[in-house]
Amino acid sequence: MTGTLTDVLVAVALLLVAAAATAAVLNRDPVRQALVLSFLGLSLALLFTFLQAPDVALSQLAVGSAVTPLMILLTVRKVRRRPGDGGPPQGGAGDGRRGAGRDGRPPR
Amino acid sequence: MTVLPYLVAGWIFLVGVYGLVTSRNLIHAVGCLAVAQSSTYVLLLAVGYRRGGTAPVFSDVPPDRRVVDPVVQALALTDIVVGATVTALLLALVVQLRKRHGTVDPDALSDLKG
Amino acid sequence: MSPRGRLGLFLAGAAVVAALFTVACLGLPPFGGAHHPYGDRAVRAAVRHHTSNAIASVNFDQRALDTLGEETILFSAVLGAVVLLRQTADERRHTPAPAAVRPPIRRFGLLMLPVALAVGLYVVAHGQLSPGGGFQGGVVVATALHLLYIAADYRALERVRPLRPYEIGEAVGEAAYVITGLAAVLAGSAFLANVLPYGTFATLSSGGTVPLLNAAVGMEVACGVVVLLAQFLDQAVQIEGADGGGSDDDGPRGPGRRERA
Amino acid sequence: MSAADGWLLAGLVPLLGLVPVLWRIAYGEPGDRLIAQNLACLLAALALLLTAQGFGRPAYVDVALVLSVLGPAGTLVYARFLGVLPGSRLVRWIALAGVPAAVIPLCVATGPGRAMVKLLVIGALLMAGGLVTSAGSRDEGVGA
Repeated sequence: MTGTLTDVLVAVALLLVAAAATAAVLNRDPVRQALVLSFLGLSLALLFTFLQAPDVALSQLAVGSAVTPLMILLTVRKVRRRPGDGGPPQGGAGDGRRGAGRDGRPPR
Repeated sequence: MTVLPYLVAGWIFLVGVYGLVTSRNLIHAVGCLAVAQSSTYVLLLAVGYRRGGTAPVFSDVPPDRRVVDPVVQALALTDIVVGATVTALLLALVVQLRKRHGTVDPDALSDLKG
Repeated sequence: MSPRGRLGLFLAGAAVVAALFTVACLGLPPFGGAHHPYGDRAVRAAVRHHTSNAIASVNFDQRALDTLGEETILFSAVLGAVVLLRQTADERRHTPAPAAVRPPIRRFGLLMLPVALAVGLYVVAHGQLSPGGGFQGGVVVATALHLLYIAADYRALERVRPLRPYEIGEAVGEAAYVITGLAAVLAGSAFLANVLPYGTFATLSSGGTVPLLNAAVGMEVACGVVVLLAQFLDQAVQIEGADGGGSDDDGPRGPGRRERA
Repeated sequence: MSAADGWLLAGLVPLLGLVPVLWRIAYGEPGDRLIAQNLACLLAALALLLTAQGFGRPAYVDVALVLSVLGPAGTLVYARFLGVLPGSRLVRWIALAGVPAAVIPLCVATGPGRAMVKLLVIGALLMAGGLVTSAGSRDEGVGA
């Protein structure tokens, strides 16, 4: 029975990972994508734990749900700071208060 | 269940590449590459799984327990590190591109060249 | 190529890949099967070297040379990011305004900082025993330092994080790995061979050179990720482009930080 | 059904709870996404704790420990970048009720010792993180 239940856990985590990966690709705005990517990292960590790989889960948790999304957010902030990318001109220091989806594309 | 994990790995890879192909923003493309990379972790760990096995970490179980394959786990670990560094380097390149050409749209960039 | 043409090409390629991949998957050993010849041998080797975490044993003992390559990739990627994201001649630093942080969040961040550091160091130190290791713990340590950015603001982070020691720390970590490997050669064995006494199974000092290499990697990763995130934070928060807006009275001084030209 | 199966079944509950959370994170309003991200960390940590007991491996708890540290920190970083930190009753209730509901039985099952201390630390971190990140802020406001 424990084996069957582990299989169920693995299957649910697998479907969650597949759905999160699809959502990460379909969210075209990088800020939103960063949030979905951190969810993907989280669900991968769960899947890896169920596959009896806690070492890999730890490293996926640290990288996938913290470092990678943070780097993406910082890059977005840098890239959107200056006018000229189709977005509205933005003077002054960024205070992080601007909404997502100002990249010349409407938010989905 | 005997092939589901492999197929999910394939799906994640193809979805990631689809995002790369259709992306209009290089930052989004880097994110898609990270997605495509994660398919390799899933595939590696799926190959190494053994039903009824536990992690080959003997801090709290005796060493004669049935365990899963540690070699693929070590490979996946290396994979994740390399994936993270690739992401970092690519994002640095995106910042640099934005400085030089003022855009992060790959199509606009190829127009610049031609 | 037009977007439609590109998509068409992708769909055709993806269909072929999907078909071939599915066929290949059906030919793979079924998921969860019992036949793992390499795994069994690796576990036996790990137990022989008294390393209770077989994954750490594979990484730092059986495949230590590969991990050296991996660490070198990390090292050069951080170096590359530093070069790419350095302040260029036409950019200025500007001082970000101090952020207003609500008191509960400030207290939480300051309280969590030591806890997170301790968790990170714990994960590094027990790498050869329980799940974890130099890489995972190093990233947690590096992330923990950035709790200061949440609790206070970027200037507070900069005050406790002079970059030079971290840059040196990263190089020392990488060098320590190579030196441990060379020490094995001097001891009359092969490069990166496990020459130290293996110790008692499942204690902190077990595993021979595994804890040493693990600590070296932990140091390199922690320092490397701090340096890496610092470059991105610098670019995102402090460095203004030549055509950027921003206040003009700041100039290129930057509060109490050295210039990295 | 053995005790291990019970724990694994219990772990399945927060895991299934992640499905609607994914939907919110992918297609919600910016504030909603932040709440969903916060909620995802909490639910994942609970799933990790319960399944660690189900697999009979106290060592797996380390993953939940790292998550309980990184999760709230991540939420606060996103809040800094998006400029919103909406309050959420759901997160607060899960932190106040769901976490003890999982941690206390786990403590009883493990018995006194180092493993129990670790569980209590994780529980405290999860509750503190959940409370701080779900309190919302009057000045920044939900509508920001």
